Amino acid sequence: MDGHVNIDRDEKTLSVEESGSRSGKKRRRSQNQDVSASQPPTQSSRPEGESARPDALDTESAYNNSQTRDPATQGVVRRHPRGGGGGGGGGDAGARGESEGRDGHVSASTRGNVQDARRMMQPQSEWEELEEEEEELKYGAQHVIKLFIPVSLCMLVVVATVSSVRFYTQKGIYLLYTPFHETSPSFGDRFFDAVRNSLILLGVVVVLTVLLIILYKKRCYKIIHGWLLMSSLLLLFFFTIMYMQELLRGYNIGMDWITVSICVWNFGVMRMVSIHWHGPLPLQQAYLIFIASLMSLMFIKYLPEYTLWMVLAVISLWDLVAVLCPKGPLRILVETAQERNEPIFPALIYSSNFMYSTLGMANPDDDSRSQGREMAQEGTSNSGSAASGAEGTQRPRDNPQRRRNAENGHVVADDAGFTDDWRGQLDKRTRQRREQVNNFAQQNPSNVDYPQAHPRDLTAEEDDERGVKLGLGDFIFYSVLVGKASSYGDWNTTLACFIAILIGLCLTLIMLAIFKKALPALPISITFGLIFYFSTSLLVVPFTEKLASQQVYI
Amino acid sequence: MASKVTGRQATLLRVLVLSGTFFLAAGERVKNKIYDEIQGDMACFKRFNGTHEIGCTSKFFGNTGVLHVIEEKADFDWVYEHGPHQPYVLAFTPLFLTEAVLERATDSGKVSGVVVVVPEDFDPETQLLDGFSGETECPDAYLGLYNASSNPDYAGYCRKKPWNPNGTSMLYTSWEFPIFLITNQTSVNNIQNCFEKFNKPVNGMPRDWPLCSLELKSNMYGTTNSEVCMRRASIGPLSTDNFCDPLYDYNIWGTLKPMNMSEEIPEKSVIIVAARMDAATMFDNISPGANSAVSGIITLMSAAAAIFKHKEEIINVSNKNILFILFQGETWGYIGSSRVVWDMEQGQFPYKVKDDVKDQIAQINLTHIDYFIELEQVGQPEDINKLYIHTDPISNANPELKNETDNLLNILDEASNLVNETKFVRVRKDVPLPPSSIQSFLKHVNISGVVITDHEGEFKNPYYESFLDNYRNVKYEADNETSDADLYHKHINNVASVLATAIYKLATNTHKKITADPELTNELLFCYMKNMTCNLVQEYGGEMAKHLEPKPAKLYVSVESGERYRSYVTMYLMAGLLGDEVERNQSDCKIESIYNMNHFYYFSHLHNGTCVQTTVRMTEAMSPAFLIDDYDWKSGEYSTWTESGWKLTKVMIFLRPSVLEEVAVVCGGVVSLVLSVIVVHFMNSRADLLFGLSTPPAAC
Amino acid sequence: MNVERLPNERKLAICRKYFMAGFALLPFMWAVNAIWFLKEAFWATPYPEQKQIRKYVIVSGIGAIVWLVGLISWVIIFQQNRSNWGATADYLSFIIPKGIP
Amino acid sequence: MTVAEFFGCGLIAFGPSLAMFGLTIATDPIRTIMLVASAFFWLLALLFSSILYTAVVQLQDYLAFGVVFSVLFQELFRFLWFLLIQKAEGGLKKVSDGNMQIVENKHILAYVSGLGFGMISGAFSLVNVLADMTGPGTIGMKGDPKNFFIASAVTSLAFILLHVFWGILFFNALHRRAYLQLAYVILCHMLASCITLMNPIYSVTIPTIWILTILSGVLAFIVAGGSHRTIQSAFRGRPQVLQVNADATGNFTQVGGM
Repeated sequence: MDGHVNIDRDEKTLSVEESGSRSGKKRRRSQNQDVSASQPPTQSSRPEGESARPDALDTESAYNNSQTRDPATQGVVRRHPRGGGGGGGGGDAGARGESEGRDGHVSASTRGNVQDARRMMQPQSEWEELEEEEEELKYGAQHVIKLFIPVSLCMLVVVATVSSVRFYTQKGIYLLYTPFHETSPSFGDRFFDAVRNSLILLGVVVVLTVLLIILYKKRCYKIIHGWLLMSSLLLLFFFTIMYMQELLRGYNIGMDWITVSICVWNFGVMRMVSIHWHGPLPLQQAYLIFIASLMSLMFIKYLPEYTLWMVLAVISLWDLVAVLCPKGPLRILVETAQERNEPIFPALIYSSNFMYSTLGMANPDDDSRSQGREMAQEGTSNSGSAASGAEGTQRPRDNPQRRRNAENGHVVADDAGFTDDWRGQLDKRTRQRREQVNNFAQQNPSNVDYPQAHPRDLTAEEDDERGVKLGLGDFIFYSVLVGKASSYGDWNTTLACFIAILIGLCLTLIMLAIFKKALPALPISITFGLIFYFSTSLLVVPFTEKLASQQVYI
Repeated sequence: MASKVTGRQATLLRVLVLSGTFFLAAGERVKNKIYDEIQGDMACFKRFNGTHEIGCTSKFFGNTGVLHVIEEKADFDWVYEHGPHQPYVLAFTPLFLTEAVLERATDSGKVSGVVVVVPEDFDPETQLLDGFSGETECPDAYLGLYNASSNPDYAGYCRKKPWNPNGTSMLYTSWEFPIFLITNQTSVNNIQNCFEKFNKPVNGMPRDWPLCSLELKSNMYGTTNSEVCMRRASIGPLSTDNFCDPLYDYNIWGTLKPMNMSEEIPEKSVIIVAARMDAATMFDNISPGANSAVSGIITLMSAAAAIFKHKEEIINVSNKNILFILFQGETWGYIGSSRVVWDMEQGQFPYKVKDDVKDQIAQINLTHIDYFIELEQVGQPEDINKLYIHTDPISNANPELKNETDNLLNILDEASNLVNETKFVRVRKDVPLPPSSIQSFLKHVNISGVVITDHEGEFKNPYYESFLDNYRNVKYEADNETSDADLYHKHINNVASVLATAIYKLATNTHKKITADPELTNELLFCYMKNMTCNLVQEYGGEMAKHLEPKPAKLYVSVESGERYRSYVTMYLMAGLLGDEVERNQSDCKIESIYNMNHFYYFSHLHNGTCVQTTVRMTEAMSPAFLIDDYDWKSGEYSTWTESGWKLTKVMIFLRPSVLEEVAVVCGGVVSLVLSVIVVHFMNSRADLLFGLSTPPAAC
Repeated sequence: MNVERLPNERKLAICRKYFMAGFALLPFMWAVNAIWFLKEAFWATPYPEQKQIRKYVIVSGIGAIVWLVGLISWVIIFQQNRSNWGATADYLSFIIPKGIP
Repeated sequence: MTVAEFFGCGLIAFGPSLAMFGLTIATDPIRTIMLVASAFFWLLALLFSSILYTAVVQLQDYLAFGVVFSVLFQELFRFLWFLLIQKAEGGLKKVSDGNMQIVENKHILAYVSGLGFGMISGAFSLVNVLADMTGPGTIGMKGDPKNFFIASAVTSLAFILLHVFWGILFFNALHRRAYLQLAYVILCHMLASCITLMNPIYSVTIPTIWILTILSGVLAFIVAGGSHRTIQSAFRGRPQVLQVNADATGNFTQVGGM
């Protein structure tokens, strides 16, 4: 939907990130010290317990060596040669420097945390892999939360609107794509209508995708950009006005055109600026959430009853297919993007963090891990949802994919996955990277060892360096489900759907981390959501209502 | 029901409401333990004219108030003087539904709403001695013939001797609170019981919270006057909600013989027999108008039917034609009749000339009108066989018109002698006409006409234009279509017979006693007065019959998007009565264009499928005021009545807790939160000490 | 986008752009500008561009406030006089409240 | 308007659990996830019990039947959840970046999942009632007890707390193979739920339930290693510990909340 491409964006962000990567450290340092300081008393106040003690001690040491980088531990040793110019150097250098540092620290600390026992007896390569895995999981938790919050917010907006403003639950006008209005009394017919509607909708989606691909192949950027810009403008101004109108009407508040137009104008332009140019992160996020909820409200309003549910199902199936089948329709698109090595339509993607592209962490000595990671991360981003490790390890030109994916997630009803071609590409890229790193290291040996501060800062750094990203497509369909559930005025159902979706999201991320395999974000969540919606409204609600009304508690 | 957003949205809304109620019903939500729906479809709603607004509205989110049932006058005083729990919602029987009461309620400022409950045993006869009519004392005086500007010398007459002495012009007042009429007995009992149980003061002392309360929701969209709200309705592509719509329905009429465009209609050849189709009340969904309208309608219908039996004779011997017409919206400033006159003046009655239609219906002008016989209220004569004939003093000042009128009167007289059941008595010449459609004609053309009523001076109908003007009022006793017992239908039938006879004479200039069919009359009466799902309607109503409820006809002229099944049914009935069966099957039983002189109607339920050829049709009845561009809303020439739009009207009954209780609960909540925050923070911050983490859990 | 990480000249550029854009009836941009760069303008470690940034921040902040006040007062005035202004008010209205004169 | 009632009862019922969530759970991503997950398990339990309830048509009039089985299902799923955690411990260790608390101190996990169970069950039993409170009216017109809402709120509060305590006891029991404790939890749950069948005789039900709550609370406290001695020491308390956790909290919020 939204999409205004500016090609030079990446360079910009790159330089941005490069110089930006300092200040965060200053912020973080203090806290780190606190943490480290805080650990000993709590830990040491704990005598032996089955697993407690070694961990405790080791965490301590781990912390120590991460703060005061005691050269004895592996992490640091390994960090030294790899510490590519955190300070000076071009954007790449800086970025790489960070990721190096981070990696070093990560390995150090994690090993400290967990692997101590095994570490002794395991050969190097193995615990490389283990570390790898750990690192995958390490930031999972935080990222899951970083997704929980916006998703919940988006749902909140939708649910609040749906249950307060009548307009969005009134039927009557429907989308153009859904010609069958489920008017007939018999369930069968309505169901059939729903099926046909949703298939039509899916068809539209597919056609749009194909059109997009053709346009892109033909290099008619103008048209694409025009199209995307138009749609984004429409979404912004038209839907916003509509939303305002219904809100005002819902509470019978009079309002004059002057005020409205000023507000909408400001709102719209500010959004364009903050998303396509520079704007404060919270604002960006707020806008994205708002847009997503507007979109889902539209779906809730303009899709007939059963069609909506059917569409949810179909879309998530489509998502599944598109991601897992070797010839996903979007694949071609992505490949061409790869070949041309350029960003296409930028984000309609929620980022829990600044849209930096730090350089991939090149680890000269083993392919396997970085490859594995790459896959996992691509997988994540492919699925249009969190790229748990992605931020830290993406090359600048990967940004477009991430965005596009998310953006597909939006327009094309959650994007296809292009795992396989990625697999294809991975080796290439890692190779490239390695080369780069190597000759970079050769070029400026001065960077080999860098000031004291860095490792620690970097450790602090990655916490906010590694942004989480979720395609708005996922936001939208999650919210559609929950919003629709709430539109029947039963909060148990809504709650059940909400939990189910969160769990689905959680599982998606966990599976990503574990299987290291591209997974779409919708299917699990939506399936859970649908299952829980229907089961709750059909089976649970009668039971719980009986309980509640008779004040029986279980 | 009347005045929803649009037809489509209206149904949509109904669906919504239904689903809503379904969800209320589904499962046992605590909601159902708190609230009870009370019948809320008979709300007093707002109407507007060029200058004023009338009726009632609630606030946007409804008006709530503590219920207080008024049993005797003293209760009012209690509420106004002692009642501490304001605002109140007063509930009383129509006994107290008087302007004085409502005004006092308004002035007291303690009343947020009124529900008028009609218990089963409520009998207006004995309890409402001094009748009750929402109308003014001089209905439609302003838009009538005798308004101060045109005919000052007769304008004053009604002031002196009001036609409608019971008229408390309540219908034409704007009230600050919603008023609901509640006839559903379960609802009535609900209110009564809830009051007894919770609110009823014990020897003068008010009860304590929680108190039984009502929420009245009937928010009207329009305000100020027709001009304002029509303008607002027209503004902006975004404003989808209708602030108000002009009153709108269709005049239903047919002629004895079809008038083909090709053959010239002679001057003064059309005898118009008219009655008015609509009645009004303060409340939505109820407007029986048993005497105000139905008596006239039925008389006209059965007379028409009777005449039509002699169609051939008449056509053969004379060039006269007879136009039977039911005017819509007469209550609201003669909308129907003034529209017909306007169309005739514009030379577009019934339609503008279309060039490419063959067998096109001819235009009728004012000059074609010969006589004009109008039936107003004919249902309640003092003694059963005496009706009164009113004539217009002004037009009859003109001598040859006077002659014609006298001729007409004589003919009517002879006819009544011939039938010899009902006497027709002429009212004094200098008495102006009572409220009647002919006035719209006389405003523009001098025709000789009479108005037949059951009253000489003031109305015999004590409940003119009120919800009490029902079959009880006119003492129509029949419990089914065929019961021969009651006298009322006989009376109506006699009037019809006299009318028919007179018309026959007028048309053919030969005397012949024509008697209307009493069964038919009775059936018609039964349909309109008691049950709109009667056999006749089932037979003729076609699709429309499905939508009608087993209730008396709702005769309120609604708006364009409103419900008008009764109009269609009436047209079909007229078509059945004024039409000849033709040998056509359903597929070819239809017209090429509505401009044809003949229409075809197919009655699938009438002895398994009948095609009828007739001249009966509908023409739009909307005040010309809305067609004339830049019409001056203030000039009282045409009716400017519009009806406000609204979404749904509903009444809920429930208990209201005391504010003290609520505050206590909130405090409890806050305390619980704060306390727990403190405790949790303490435990959390000192967890290691509190849970002596010195001892690993697994070990203990 | 995190300002703190931008090189100073970019900060200044962005701040100026925001400020300029604000003149296109975009008080919201001014508000954002003011809040966004507030820290930069006043509490950040001094650097040459800071003076200008501060200037822009202050001005746009004031501008935003003025706009806000103006808008609010206009809305109040309009609500007060809607019924008196008759047709004009109706034509000005984006939403005409139902059942209110 | 009884929005007042809505907020009042809402806070009464959920105030404590909100406090717990805000102060102890929200600060740590893993705990939050665990909370949601356990809530999900409770949902599953409820789902199964209501499937059973709907399936056995002829017994639908006897709520007791449904109640008993749903209690059993809940405890079953609590057990399954426990097993799952055991399995996932390795993963947890990895995920629980840096602070090993959650892995070492089994009680935390127990507490979190208990709270998860409690919150969701509380929500399910009260949220619709709360929603219905927001109208202008209050209950009692049709002969229902006037303090229906308060009673509901208080009882669900009790149940939320009970679930927390049960969670702790249950997990601990499994760790220590202390089957008596296990039995206590199940019986206590059964008892509490069955008592509520006596509603609306609040004079009986509410005190009983609260007695049970306090009892379980004390037990849980003891099991978690608390005693009057520890309480005293806690009150004497070492300040810096507090400060430490505060910082930790701050840190987590930095990490967890974006």
